[in-house]
Amino acid sequence: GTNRSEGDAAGGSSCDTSKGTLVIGMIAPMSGGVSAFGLGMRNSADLAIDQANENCTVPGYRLVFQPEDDQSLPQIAAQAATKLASDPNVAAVVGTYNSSTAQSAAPILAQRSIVQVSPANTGPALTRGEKAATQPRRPFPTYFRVAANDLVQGPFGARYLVQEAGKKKIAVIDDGKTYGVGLVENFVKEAERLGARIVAREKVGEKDTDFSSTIAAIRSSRPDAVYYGGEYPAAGPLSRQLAEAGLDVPLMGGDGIADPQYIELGGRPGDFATNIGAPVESLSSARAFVDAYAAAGYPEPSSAYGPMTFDATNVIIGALAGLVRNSPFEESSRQRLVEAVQRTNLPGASGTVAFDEFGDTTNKVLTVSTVKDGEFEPLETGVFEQSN
Amino acid sequence: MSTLLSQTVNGLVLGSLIGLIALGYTMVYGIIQLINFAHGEVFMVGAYGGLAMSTYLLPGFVQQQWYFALPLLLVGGAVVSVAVAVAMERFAYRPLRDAPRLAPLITALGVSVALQEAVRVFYPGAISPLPFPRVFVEGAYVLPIGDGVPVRYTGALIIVVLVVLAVALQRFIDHSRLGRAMRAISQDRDTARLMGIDPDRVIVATFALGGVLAGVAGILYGADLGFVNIDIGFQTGIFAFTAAVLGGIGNIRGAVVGGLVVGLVKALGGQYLPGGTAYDYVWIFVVLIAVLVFRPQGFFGETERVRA
Amino acid sequence: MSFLEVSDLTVAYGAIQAVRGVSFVVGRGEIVSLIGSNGAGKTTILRTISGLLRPVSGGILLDGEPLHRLPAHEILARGVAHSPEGRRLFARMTVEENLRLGAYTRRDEPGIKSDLERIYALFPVLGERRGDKAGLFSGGEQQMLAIGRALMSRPQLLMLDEPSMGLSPIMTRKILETVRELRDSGTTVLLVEQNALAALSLSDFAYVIDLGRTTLSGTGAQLLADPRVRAAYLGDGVAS
Amino acid sequence: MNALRAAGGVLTIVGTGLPWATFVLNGGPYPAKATLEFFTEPFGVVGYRLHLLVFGVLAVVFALVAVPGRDRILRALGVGVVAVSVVNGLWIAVEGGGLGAVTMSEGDVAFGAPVALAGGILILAARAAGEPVPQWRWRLGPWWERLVLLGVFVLLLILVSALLTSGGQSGAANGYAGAVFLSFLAAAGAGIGALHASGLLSWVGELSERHRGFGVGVLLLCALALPLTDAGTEYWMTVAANIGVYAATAIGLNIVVGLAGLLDLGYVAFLGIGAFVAANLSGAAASGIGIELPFPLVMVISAVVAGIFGAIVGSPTLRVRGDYLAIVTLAFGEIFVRAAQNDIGGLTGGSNAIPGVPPLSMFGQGFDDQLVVGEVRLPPGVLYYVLIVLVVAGAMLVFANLKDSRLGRAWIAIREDEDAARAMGVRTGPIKILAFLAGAVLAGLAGACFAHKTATVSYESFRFIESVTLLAAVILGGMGTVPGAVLGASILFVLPEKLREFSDYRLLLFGIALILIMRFRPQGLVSDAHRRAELAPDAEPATVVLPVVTAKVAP
Amino acid sequence: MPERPKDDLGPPLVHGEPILRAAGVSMRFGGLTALSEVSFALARAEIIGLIGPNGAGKTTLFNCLTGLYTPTSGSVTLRGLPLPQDPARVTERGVARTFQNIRLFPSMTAQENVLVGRHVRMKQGPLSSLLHGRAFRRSEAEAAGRAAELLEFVGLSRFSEELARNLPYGDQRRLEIARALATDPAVLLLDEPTAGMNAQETEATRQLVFAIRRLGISVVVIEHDTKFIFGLCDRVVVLVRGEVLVQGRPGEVRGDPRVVEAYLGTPPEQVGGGRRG
Ligand SMILES: Nc1ncnc2c1ncn2[C@@H]1O[C@H](COP(=O)(O)OP(=O)(O)OP(=O)(O)O)[C@@H](O)[C@H]1O
Ligand SMILES: Nc1ncnc2c1ncn2[C@@H]1O[C@H](COP(=O)(O)OP(=O)(O)OP(=O)(O)O)[C@@H](O)[C@H]1O
Ligand SMILES: CC(C)C[C@H](N)C(=O)O
Ligand SMILES: [Mg+2]
Ligand SMILES: [Mg+2]
Repeated sequence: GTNRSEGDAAGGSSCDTSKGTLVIGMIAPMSGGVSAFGLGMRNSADLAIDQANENCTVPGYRLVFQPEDDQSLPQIAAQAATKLASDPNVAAVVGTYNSSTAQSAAPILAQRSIVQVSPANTGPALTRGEKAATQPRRPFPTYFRVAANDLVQGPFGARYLVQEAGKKKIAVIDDGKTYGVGLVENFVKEAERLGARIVAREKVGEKDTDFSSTIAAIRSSRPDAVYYGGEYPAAGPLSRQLAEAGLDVPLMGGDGIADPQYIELGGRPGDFATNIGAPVESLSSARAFVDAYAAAGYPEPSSAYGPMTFDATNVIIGALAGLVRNSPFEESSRQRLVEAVQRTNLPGASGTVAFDEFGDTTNKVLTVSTVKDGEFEPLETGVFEQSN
Repeated sequence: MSTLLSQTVNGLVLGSLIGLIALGYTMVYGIIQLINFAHGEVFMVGAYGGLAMSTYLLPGFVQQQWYFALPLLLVGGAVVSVAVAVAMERFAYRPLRDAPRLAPLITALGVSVALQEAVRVFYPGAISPLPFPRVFVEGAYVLPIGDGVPVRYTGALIIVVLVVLAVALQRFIDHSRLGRAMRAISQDRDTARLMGIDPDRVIVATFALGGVLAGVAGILYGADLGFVNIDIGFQTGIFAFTAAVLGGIGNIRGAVVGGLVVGLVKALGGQYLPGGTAYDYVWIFVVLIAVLVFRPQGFFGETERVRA
Repeated sequence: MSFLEVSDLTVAYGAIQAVRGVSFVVGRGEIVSLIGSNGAGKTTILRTISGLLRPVSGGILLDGEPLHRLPAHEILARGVAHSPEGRRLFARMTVEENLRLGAYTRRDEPGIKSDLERIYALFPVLGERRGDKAGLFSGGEQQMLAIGRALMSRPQLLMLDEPSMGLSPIMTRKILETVRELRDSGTTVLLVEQNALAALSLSDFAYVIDLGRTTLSGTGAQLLADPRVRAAYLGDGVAS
Repeated sequence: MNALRAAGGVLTIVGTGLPWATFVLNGGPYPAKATLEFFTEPFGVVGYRLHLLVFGVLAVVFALVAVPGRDRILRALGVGVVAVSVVNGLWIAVEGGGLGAVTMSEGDVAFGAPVALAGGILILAARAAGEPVPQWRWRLGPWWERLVLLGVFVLLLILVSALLTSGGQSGAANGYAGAVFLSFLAAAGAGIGALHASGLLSWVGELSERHRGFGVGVLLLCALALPLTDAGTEYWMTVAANIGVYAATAIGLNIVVGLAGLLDLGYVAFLGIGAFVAANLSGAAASGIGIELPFPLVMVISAVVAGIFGAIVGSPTLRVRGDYLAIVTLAFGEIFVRAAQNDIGGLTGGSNAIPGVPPLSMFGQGFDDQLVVGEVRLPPGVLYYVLIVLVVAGAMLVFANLKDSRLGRAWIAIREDEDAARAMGVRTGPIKILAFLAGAVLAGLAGACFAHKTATVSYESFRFIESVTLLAAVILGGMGTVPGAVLGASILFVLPEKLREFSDYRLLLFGIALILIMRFRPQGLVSDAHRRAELAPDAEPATVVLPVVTAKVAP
Repeated sequence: MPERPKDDLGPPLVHGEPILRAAGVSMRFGGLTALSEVSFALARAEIIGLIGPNGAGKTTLFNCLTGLYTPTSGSVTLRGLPLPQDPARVTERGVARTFQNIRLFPSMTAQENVLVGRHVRMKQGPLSSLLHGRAFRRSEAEAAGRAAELLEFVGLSRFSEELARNLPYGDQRRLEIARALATDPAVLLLDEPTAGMNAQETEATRQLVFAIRRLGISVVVIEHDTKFIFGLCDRVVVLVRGEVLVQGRPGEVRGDPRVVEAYLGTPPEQVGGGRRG
């Protein structure tokens, strides 16, 4: 560079960016305790956007990524959402991580017709309103998610554990957070319907690390499996401590524990996890993501929600690409972008992404994996059908 | 019966760990009347110090043998904790010696946040929990009572270490010259200076001692649970603070007893009190409030009115 | 050659100047008193000599060596002991622990032991109750302990700040007698007292401090005879 | 001595004329034309360079002309120059990949930063012994004085607005917002410092004391006028409304901690209680009660319920004192979080929180919608802002009135010496509980606003760290002072917003900021006349050292 | 200080019913008996001196008379009614005190300290404190007026806006007295009011106590300055080891050999002199 020229430094790409820049925002926790997920999400979205810029996916525009930290706090998320919403260049938002933060961000974005695609929220109410199971009603027309909600994943796990693995006396534990509690609730319903007995229900503190008293509490009921609603940072140690306390039964959890770190932290061979989408090995798109992520050299791992964040971002990019082919992007295009996203049909890293009338993913493909030889090995992939 | 016993064992182990940390709270409080919220972070940093040592320094064969690895890591963790505790005293608290009473409290909270975030940002991989090497005999001995009462070897080690260190500390404070200087400073800093005591040195020594205990606790914690996380300090720290107050803040015996009570209430309360494990924290704090209402100075706090 | 030499000492608390250019000297082996009304700055002077306060300006020489840049704990090591205003004992420690703290900088255990015995002989009540917490003692006993503690460092210069405050007449007398005995055995004493009559009759030399300045000086006897002193500090001319 | 300072000023001026960066940074040219050279564009001096230029010129002037308070003024200016040069220099160096960016690289030179920094250091290095802050005794006619006040407050409004918007809204399009803001903050801080050193600030303070009613009214008007400035965007209205919520809560806490001296580490629970009550009475689908009441009534109910809990939490103060009380309040805070997380009584939504609290609406105007008054289009959310400004104003009034009454004096007396207060006939028990009650009522009111503004009420918003931040706001602002809590809350909640760019490091910076602020201003930014003396170098040790139990010895 | 009496006429003895009466008051701390069977009565406008060796139990007796301690046995009655056990209520009933080691509110101004003393006599509810209505302003004005009077009375008017901690020691003691007087007491208990004062200041304090008595207030004074006590009091009570050794007029007490032995000893003038000069 030189100190005399004050010209534009937009470098690198040979794409036509004459129409300007479009911003894709993100709201996720990037500092504090769960930042591992937030940072993985940030990198994955960044990757998708870089790829789009390189491939000139959105003709005439340069895409810019704007991640905003929400510290997992609803009021901070609302602030971040407002900040993004008041910028006319913001086309869409990826996020959030927590359902509770989504609850405060979604209304603000909805008011400005800004599309929001979450890779991680699983709270059913976000797409189906408060009476999600009985009288679903979509609260936010702009809200979509690529993660399967708890109404899907919990029961899916229950079916495998009860019917395939033949466990009949199950202890359930959750971490008291939105995801864990919701997952366990729906797991329990389905498991009981299938004839299993829930012999103990316990909670662990969000920041607990020594679970021995929880384990002692369920030990006397002699369960033959433990279902855990929560994330791997607690689930790994929990699994190990179960064994150490002489309760050597398998632990099962949702996508929150389907991470290699789970095994590092104490997950035992024979533990199960459900995961959204087909296994990475069976999906070339998934492998492509993993490779591209590794090649990009981000300092943090992509985390459990990396592939879905990547997909969520690509949903937006794809819809934008279609939209700006005909007319330039203006604030008024936002409504049409919502419609475009609704029509998405994208072969993504987590499977085919499309949305139902509530904004939920139609991808009900789930996989059960088990820990074997130090990694998760897919056991069974299936499509979940609601059974009422 | 075996459940009751197992929960008691669990409570004692957890309580001993809390007690080790509570000792640091109590010593610092005793000497400068500061609730050093960052002390939990000193514990956390100790654990990461040990982890760094085993990851980057110790050759593999050393780690195989616990009787090599454990002492080395204990020393390593203690050194890191002491360094952090001393630096904290020197740069954050010392300039505030004569400031209004609440200022250092805010500083302590700032140090706590900053340390935790510093580890998260600068320690490779610390954004998620990291596995910690098992540097002591793994597994548990199962007492043949009823269904069996598992006692982790590391858990037993923690209890033993607490007892040994607490007794040693009490003797040190009661009988050594430095211990006497510590007590003198805690009562009247200016007059202590008139006795020829250098408060700076003694206060640093207090922080360092607290650091040793926290570092040891950090390593034992890692060895016991097999992983470390950046927020362990905060959570355990709050419990330790509770324990210190419960026992009578400023009092060594109190910290130990308080720690054990907190551990036992969590384990037994989660089992037998209404609400189960969902409310175990609540029970700890309810017990705390109840104890303080009936004994406002904690179990062993000093009651005597000091005459002027 | 004077033992302690304070020259042009100015000390301030924030914006308040408590001592404004005080000078005085104390000869070796003498009892020298500072008297003056409340807030005159006497306590401030003692606290500055012992290093608890930093002077704004002026100098303090002990045996020709400057003291005023040293921290308190090093000043003690130079042989200056201070029994502070209000006694300031370590209330939650025993008598013996308090005395041992007085000897904190010393490492000669046999010497410390024999000095303890010396103090106990001087104040038998301390010996009888050596295991009791100091905080529960009565005012007079506390005062003895405070003096004993100051003596434990084997000071060359002993500074006593209002040793008689709050003491019964009997106790006051006993303590002042002890001061004289100390002087006779070679210790230099700098005494601050409100009981001017007692202080002046005991002193070899005395200074009157007023509003942070030295206003009068002379031998104890001279000052006792001075009408200004008699009017202001001895309660002469007021009915009793 | 003064020659040195003048030289420093000159160096600073020279620095502003030199180029600052050898690079054009990746995100485009650094703002305020960091690469400008004086000879090519003499009037292009804007932004941080303008600030430096002004400081430099002033430094030269004050080095040559003796004015009262000169040493202190120069010190403030020096600090300002150093801070501004360091912020910008460091930023360019870090972004530009090293020291080369601010010195020499590939034949290009850019010595602006080092030269200005040297200037600043020179100004500071020549610091003479401190002198007292001069006191101005000017009296103008009462109307002139009011006019001056009006002018000062309008300037304040402009400054606040400029601070908020400085650097523009950070984001993808504007990579330098954080740095520009920090630089502006440093300049503004130094400017205020210099004004303070000149004694003018205290003079204005006296003016506002003399015309108290007028001053307060104008201040309120200025606060209400903020939406009309550049800061009148939806985003800043949201941030400001959130700040307002915390400010009102902090004022409540200030009663408990600042006046009565009762350390409360679980105070945010009262905000939470108010918010949960309001959420339950808002008609939100997820609420456990499901009735909808008019908002004014909801505010009253929230306040009352929070007040009742305040009295309950305060009741252990009858027996527990000092730091022991701190842990009791911490315990109550934790119990609240845990109970809310477990959906106690079906009232808190548990881990699902209570989402979908509807926005307020009055007279057909939704608080979330854009407000159009005649020609003026006000940003959405402005009504929340107005509501909260009024709530904060009300809280300030409550605080000030209580402080200036028999009750307030009793609180302060308890803070100073509880035993003596009792011996003077103050019934400390009920009065301490009253402090908790009053504080909790204010927090409950704020909570009702919070519920509607944030739309989701989750236990996660009311954790220990929030209590800590509130306490920090009170202490940082200045304990026991009316504007202190508001100022403290503003700083602690605006700073993280303006520093969003450093998202990874945000909490780290927050922690470090707390440490630094306490290091340099342990008595808080606004110091209470009463407590000023507490910093005397030889302050006596704290009175409550041991748990002194009122010796009611059992018979 | 208004109307300083020039006279030191023989003190009036008990007029009428005692206002404060201690009957058989004992106080034990664990194994230590600080007071045993202490009885005395205080008449209206009487000044009683309380002397005795260090640790005799004088301050403890004050604490029992102000509700700070509840006596282990025995009773204290104020105007014939039993004393409440809460210091605040005792003050409301008309007993005020000062402390042996000054207990002012250090960060409040002199005036505010006195206003706190006024607390019990002010009739502002929390609501009126909040609203600052007309009644509130009236009561504030009344209290401010009273505070100004009292500061004037003890001679501290010029320090009215000064923080208590910045006052010279002797003035702090006087401020404590003003604060106690603000509670409109019938009985004032002074614990070593002249400790640390020189002769001149002590004399001023003596005159102040006389002036207080002229307001109809009864006073009990603890002091080790015997000249002060014997020149001030109507009656002197000598406490030794928690028991009343002697009580009577100053002249009688001063001459009592038991008192000389236990407390007074030989006169101070006989302490030996200096060597220089
Ligand atoms: N910590 C302090 N802060 C501010 N001012 C102080 C402090 N200590 C003392 N002063 C002031 O300094 C002056 C001198 O006080 P000092 O205590 O030295 O007097 P003194 O001669 O010892 O009086 P006394 O006979 O009452 O003990 C007084 O005006 C006093 O108010
Ligand atoms: N709260 C307490 N706990 C235990 N002992 C106490 C307590 N208060 C006082 N004492 C003891 O009671 C005795 C009487 O103390 P008190 O303070 O009444 O003496 P005093 O007559 O006021 O003496 P002085 O003249 O020194 O002030 C002392 O021996 C003291 O140690
Ligand atoms: C953990 C994640 C899978 C889900 C997220 N916590 C939520 O609230 O929905
Ligand atoms: Mg003095
Ligand atoms: Mg006494």
